[in-house]
Amino acid sequence: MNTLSLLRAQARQLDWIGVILALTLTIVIILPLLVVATWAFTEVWRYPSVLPQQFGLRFWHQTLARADVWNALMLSLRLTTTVTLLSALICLPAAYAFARMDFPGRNIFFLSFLASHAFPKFGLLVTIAGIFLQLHLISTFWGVALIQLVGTLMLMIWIPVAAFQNVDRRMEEAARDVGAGPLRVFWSITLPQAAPTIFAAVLLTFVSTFYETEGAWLIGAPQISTMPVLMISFINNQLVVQYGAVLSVMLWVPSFIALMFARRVMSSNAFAKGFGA
Amino acid sequence: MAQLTIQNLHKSFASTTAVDSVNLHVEDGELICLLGPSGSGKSTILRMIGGFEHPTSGAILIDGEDVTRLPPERRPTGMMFQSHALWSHMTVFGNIAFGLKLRRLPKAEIRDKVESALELVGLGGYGTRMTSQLSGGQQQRVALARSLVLEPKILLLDEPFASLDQHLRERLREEVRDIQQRLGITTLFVTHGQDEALAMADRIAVLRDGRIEQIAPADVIYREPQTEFVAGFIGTMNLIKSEVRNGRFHHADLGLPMPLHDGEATLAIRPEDVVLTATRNEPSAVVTRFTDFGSYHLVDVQLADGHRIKAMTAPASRWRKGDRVAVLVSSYAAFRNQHLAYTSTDTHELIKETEHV
Amino acid sequence: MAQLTIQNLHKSFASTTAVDSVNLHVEDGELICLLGPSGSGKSTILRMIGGFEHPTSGAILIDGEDVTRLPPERRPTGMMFQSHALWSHMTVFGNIAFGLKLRRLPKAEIRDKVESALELVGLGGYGTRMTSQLSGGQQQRVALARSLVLEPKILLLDEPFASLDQHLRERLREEVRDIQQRLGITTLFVTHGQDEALAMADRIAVLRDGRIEQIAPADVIYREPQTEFVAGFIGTMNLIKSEVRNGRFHHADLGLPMPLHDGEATLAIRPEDVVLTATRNEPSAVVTRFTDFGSYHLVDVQLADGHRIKAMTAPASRWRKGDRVAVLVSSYAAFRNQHLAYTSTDTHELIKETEHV
Amino acid sequence: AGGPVNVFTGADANIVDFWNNIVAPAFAKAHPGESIKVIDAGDDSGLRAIAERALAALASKTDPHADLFEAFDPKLPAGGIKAGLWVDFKQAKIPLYDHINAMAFQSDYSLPYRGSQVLLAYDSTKLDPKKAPKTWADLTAWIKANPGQFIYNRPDKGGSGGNFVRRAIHEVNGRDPAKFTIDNFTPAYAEKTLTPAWKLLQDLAPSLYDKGAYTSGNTQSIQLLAQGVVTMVPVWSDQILKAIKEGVLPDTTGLVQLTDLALCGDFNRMVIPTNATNKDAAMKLAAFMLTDEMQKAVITEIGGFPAISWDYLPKDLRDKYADVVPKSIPTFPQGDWSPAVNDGWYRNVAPNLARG
Amino acid sequence: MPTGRRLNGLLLVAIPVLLVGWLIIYPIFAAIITTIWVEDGESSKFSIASYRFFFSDAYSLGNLTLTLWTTAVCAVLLIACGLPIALYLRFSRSPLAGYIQGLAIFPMFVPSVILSYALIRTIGPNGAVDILLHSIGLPKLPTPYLTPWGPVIGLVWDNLPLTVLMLTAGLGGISNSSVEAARDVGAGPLRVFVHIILPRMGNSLLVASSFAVLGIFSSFTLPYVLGPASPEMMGPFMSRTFNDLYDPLNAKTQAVICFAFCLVFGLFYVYSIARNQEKTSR
Ligand SMILES: Nc1ncnc2c1ncn2[C@@H]1O[C@H](COP(=O)(O)OP(=O)(O)OP(=O)(O)O)[C@@H](O)[C@H]1O
Ligand SMILES: Nc1ncnc2c1ncn2[C@@H]1O[C@H](COP(=O)(O)OP(=O)(O)OP(=O)(O)O)[C@@H](O)[C@H]1O
Ligand SMILES: [Mg+2]
Ligand SMILES: [Mg+2]
Repeated sequence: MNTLSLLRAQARQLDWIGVILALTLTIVIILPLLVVATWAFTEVWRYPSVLPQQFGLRFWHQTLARADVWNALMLSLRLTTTVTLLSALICLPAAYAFARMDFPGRNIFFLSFLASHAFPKFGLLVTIAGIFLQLHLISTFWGVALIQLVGTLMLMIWIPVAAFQNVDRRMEEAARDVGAGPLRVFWSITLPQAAPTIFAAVLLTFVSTFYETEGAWLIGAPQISTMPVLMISFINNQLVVQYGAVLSVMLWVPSFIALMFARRVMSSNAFAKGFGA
Repeated sequence: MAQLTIQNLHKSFASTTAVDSVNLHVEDGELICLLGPSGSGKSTILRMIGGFEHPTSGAILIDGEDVTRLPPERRPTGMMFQSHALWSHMTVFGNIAFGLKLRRLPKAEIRDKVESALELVGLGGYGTRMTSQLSGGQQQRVALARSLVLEPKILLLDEPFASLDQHLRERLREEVRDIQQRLGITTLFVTHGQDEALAMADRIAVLRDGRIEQIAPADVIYREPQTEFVAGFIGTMNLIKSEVRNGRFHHADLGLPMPLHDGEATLAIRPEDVVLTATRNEPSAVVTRFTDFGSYHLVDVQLADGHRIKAMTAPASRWRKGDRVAVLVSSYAAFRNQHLAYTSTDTHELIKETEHV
Repeated sequence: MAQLTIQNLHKSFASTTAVDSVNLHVEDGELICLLGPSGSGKSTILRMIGGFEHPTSGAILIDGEDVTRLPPERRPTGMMFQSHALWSHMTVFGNIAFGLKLRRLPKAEIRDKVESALELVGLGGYGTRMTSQLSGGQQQRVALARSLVLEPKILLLDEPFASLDQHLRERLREEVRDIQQRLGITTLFVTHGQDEALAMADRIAVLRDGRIEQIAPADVIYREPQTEFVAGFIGTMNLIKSEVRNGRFHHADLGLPMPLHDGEATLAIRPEDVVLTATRNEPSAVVTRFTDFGSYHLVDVQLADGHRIKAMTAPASRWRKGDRVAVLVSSYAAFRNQHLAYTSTDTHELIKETEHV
Repeated sequence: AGGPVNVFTGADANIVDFWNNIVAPAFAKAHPGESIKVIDAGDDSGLRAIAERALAALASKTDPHADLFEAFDPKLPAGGIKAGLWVDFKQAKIPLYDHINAMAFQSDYSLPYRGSQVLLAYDSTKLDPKKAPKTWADLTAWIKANPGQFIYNRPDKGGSGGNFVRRAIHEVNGRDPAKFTIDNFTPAYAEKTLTPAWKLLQDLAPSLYDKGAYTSGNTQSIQLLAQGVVTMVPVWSDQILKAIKEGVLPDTTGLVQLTDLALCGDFNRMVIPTNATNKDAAMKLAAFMLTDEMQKAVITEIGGFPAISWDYLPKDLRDKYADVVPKSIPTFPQGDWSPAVNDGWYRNVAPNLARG
Repeated sequence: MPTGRRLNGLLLVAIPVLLVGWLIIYPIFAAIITTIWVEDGESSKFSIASYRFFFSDAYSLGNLTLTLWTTAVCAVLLIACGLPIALYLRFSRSPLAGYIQGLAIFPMFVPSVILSYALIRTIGPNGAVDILLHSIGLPKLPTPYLTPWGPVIGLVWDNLPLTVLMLTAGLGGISNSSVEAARDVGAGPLRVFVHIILPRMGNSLLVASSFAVLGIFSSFTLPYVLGPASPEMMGPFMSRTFNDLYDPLNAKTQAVICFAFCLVFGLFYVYSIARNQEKTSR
């Protein structure tokens, strides 16, 4: 009886905040999503009806029937995975260097990544296009990959730097001591220790690359057409929101699975990390 | 299996000099204990040998080769850190196995080695735990196992047993000593347990403010401390400041013979060299405290001049606070200018002192 | 200034039971030492009292009031953590002053208190350092100062002196003891130093696998251990398993009288109760190891039947490996089913044993 | 021929479908060996990026990967014309070039091929079709009488609001579209002609939805109408018809055109980069769009307005669609006028919020 | 050795640095130069007229002010919403945490175009909120659609995942024991937060707000669709100047000015990282 009441007390205490947060978020986040989801299955929905006047799958048929949707989806996934991996490969060591090493120009270089997010693309288009044309990268997979890669640099460097700085140096020293070279220490100790943050960075990179359209369009058109580029053309100035809604909802399912997976990795790690040290 | 030579090592941090011209030569398979007060630079010396701090000046040689500028992973040293520095994202097994994996040992061999290391430190079956699920002492033992399992040429242990109970500590120090001797691992060992130092070390280096005060085998350090600091630091020592007059220490209760020319001097007597006998004389020394340590008793005695000294007595003895005692000394030494100036001949005959000169 | 009562406390982690139905009552101003092997649940008990772990079941009462569900900041407890848990973004001063600032003391008073706390732990002038610039022992002292400066009603110290040298440790334990007694702070104290426990504690609680084996004043624990575990754990104890036959312990060298009915029994003898004398008889006990601990010597003796026991001898004695000795016992006890079954009368007369029955 | 002609369009799905389903097969049939690939750029800024790219390609003499823009303003990117980026159709001797409706031209570098008009769409459950305003005066009176029931979108995006604004400009300048031509722009003239229009629109603002809010595009306007938030909005004819057909708007949606002077319409004009890899094919395609076959398709398939003057169109067609498609629609020149009108509106009309 | 290490550092950062330098920094400089070396007929000459125009034009300044206001409000709201969520996620062991984290991160998967439509349908006039209110007989709420609060709501919604992710990750570096020690000396949750958690989150807060600020400053879709026609945020303003007014000079000038503001903000993070590094590298 004692145990039970304790458990209940604990549950009550924890939930107060949790329940409030969960409710607020449910309303704030779910409501717009729900509206989108409903639209995806709606043919007619007019004010002031709470429910659509007419449900239907017409827009699903129309969307899914298009061959380019599936091609674009596969292409996008391939592209995004490539870019994310490449970005991790070149950025994480660089982030480590920024966090832990001293070299000439460090701060300036570090700041320079800001430029990729802070300057509007339109000012750069001509120059970038010029560079890519010369290299015959226009309208090729690797051209798009390259431009998107540049777009991920800031995320993949700025965020991990904070993570690396939080890693306890003594753990790295201990690994050096048992014979691990700097690279191995990075891979086996520093990276896993910084994992929750890095994971967040990778997730953000993946998603933002997936939904990136400007670079993909500028460099990719006409041969390389990614999912969001296709989507934009479905959605922009389109009378019917349903196409966009359908495409969104289509992407939510994999996103949601990825998210649940992410949550596992992140929380368990953060949990373990928070304990000792 | 390696000789370690430290030449003129010096390390300054922004605000402090942590290590100050340390010279040390450690022979193949020798075990040296670094003893010294908190903050005297012990960890810093180990960290420099391991390669984690860069000396401000000086050199470190292993088997005659200068390693001062080598990175840690290229030095044949294995270190156990004072802060344990366990990898919190790995299991206990993973922590111990990491170094072995780097050496590309076959899986089965790694498992065997890790398991026997865990058995050694009394953590058999804890392999799958995360390090955060261990108690403080268990973490320390994992750190110890991690440094031992690689059988490095030079082992650096920074307070390896600080959070262990006496029995475990005794068992482990014997185990470590065994391994160290069997494999001939040259070892530097930081400890605050003097027992540990006395029991394990081939030689003890006593540090003070970043300098080595004396380096010698345990019994020499205990019985022939070269400086007042060493005398006072190792074991318990009654130190009484006064002066020598006419070949005698000038003191009301302890006017012992001291063949030095006149001048200030410090008398040093071990508690076990103090013998108490009951007396009724007045004024006399008085027992002010009696502590039972099981295997012996420690008696605090206030001399007639107000000085307090400690005496060690057999478990059978029973003193009570306020008892009047006569103080006899069986052996003593004298220091002048911090350095040893005189030692009484090591006789077992009691040198009887009158309570009044 | 507060009584602490622990009722039926129990704590399980996923994989282990760390604390198992512990009952304890600590009086106003009492100092209790928790002693026990690594992993026996000492830290977990302190953490539950401090409010950092929720007991799986059981209650914690302070001055009769149930605090089991109170958050740490509303308990009148002050804890020093085994891991120090210093705040790395604050200076030494900031760490110690933080609790005082929360209490909105005037600035000048805070400074005075912090400074005297720093003086107390021998770190005067270290106030402006960052905690990462301290040695291990210095960090520990800051943690100690931080918990003392608030003068909590109940003080919980988790191995406060583990990384300190013996002298500092002795000085600090006296200081802590003084403060504790002057202010009447009820204190729970985890240590692995038995000396510490024996010297400081009003009572000692010996823990084993999350249970209290015995709780009693120091000398009782040492001289009248109620269980074989306590006997073996506190101090050094020679334990020899055999059986009682006709009122005698059945053993080649140590066939001591034992008025118990027949059956298995364990003989327990303290090293200081073993007296060695030289002999030429054969077969006899042989000295296998001789260790000089300065104030006493420890002699390992192998009995004729292969058993090894330890004997403590005076510093004047000199045994060598291989010496043949006769073994005499001045006092002993016997355990049966882990519990005390018999104690020899506490005489100082030696019970002489023939080497052969 | 090389590859397919890469046609970039930023238009709506109905136009994309038109190109894919009607134009492409017809073109392939008329010109065996040629083909079309339609690439949907989503919106104007998408086209804009490709045009920039083409300009860069021109500079570096590389392949722009673009052959024809379905509708684009050759003034973009800045300096494009000077650099010789766009094909000069006037020089190109396109067959039927001289049959094009004179009002449709804005530049020598673009080729009009279809037009559409702007109408007023309203909720006939709230406004009796018989009372629907037929003149500008009626309209403004109605707006003021029904505050919050009218909204038009910002003139720079989507155009239906922009043409409403241009109708206001016509209104204050004697309802004479001829007063504005592509060449007669001067800042002073603009100042003189536009300022009264700003006054007029400012005057309307407090009676608009939310006391002077403006939607960001045609679609948003239609959505507000669909949600019953407002009663009337200006819309593109083809778009509104499609919306009604798709059920976005109920059948009760009414349409009305002003009779004193219609709301402005506009033409879509193709451009071709001079450095296009398939320039020859693209030119063929451009010419093909002016053929009877295609002009007829513009009318029948997308409810558009032909670029070729009615006079040159087959008579049967003319007769058949006489009721649906007006004989002419007023237009407003682009060129330098566009920035002047758009920015002027942003600076003068938009900020005057009466909202508290 | 030090030179070797410095070279190593340079080597490690070389690829990304060269990439931005080549594909971002160089084009930016090219763009900046066109704003101060203005073409004037055949020749070009140095002129800062476009900057002078921007800073003397009330309309432009109004847009800049609105952008700064929106950015500030959004950043504050984001931290205010993100921190409690992150704190809850870090310290709670309740099963609700998974649900909450999932929700908080989900907006990441909703592109802003879709979001702006969804928001019009939700909080817009006669949107879902109005529908729900209407159906239970309550009056409609004034809608933020086409007011400055429209973009604020949209931007906060859109940037919440990033903020929560960054803050949660930052909180992961704070050990339980340091929190416990603070509670032990009597600090309640609020004090623990202010004195123990906040000072250690400097970097995470900065990086989270840096990204939020950058994203918001240059955002286009949400302010364009949800915001008022005037004043406009810099995103729509620049794009309008560029696309509709055929005025690349002024558009690029606006871009450079935005860039300068972002740069100032980024400097805080860079400074904090540099300082941190000095502290840990002894
Ligand atoms: N978070 C945890 N998860 C699982 N098991 C734990 C956890 N913390 C402690 N334990 C286990 O509980 C037992 C008691 O731990 P506790 O820390 O109380 O030991 P202790 O007596 O303080 O030991 P030490 O002297 O080594 O510090 C140990 O076996 C330990 O492994
Ligand atoms: N990173 C640092 N910055 C500044 N001073 C330091 C640093 N590390 C150590 N020190 C100082 O150097 C001196 C020696 O430190 P060291 O860690 O070697 O001591 P130690 O002998 O190991 O002490 P302990 O027994 O307490 O662990 C101390 O006074 C310490 O405060
Ligand atoms: Mg140390
Ligand atoms: Mg513990």
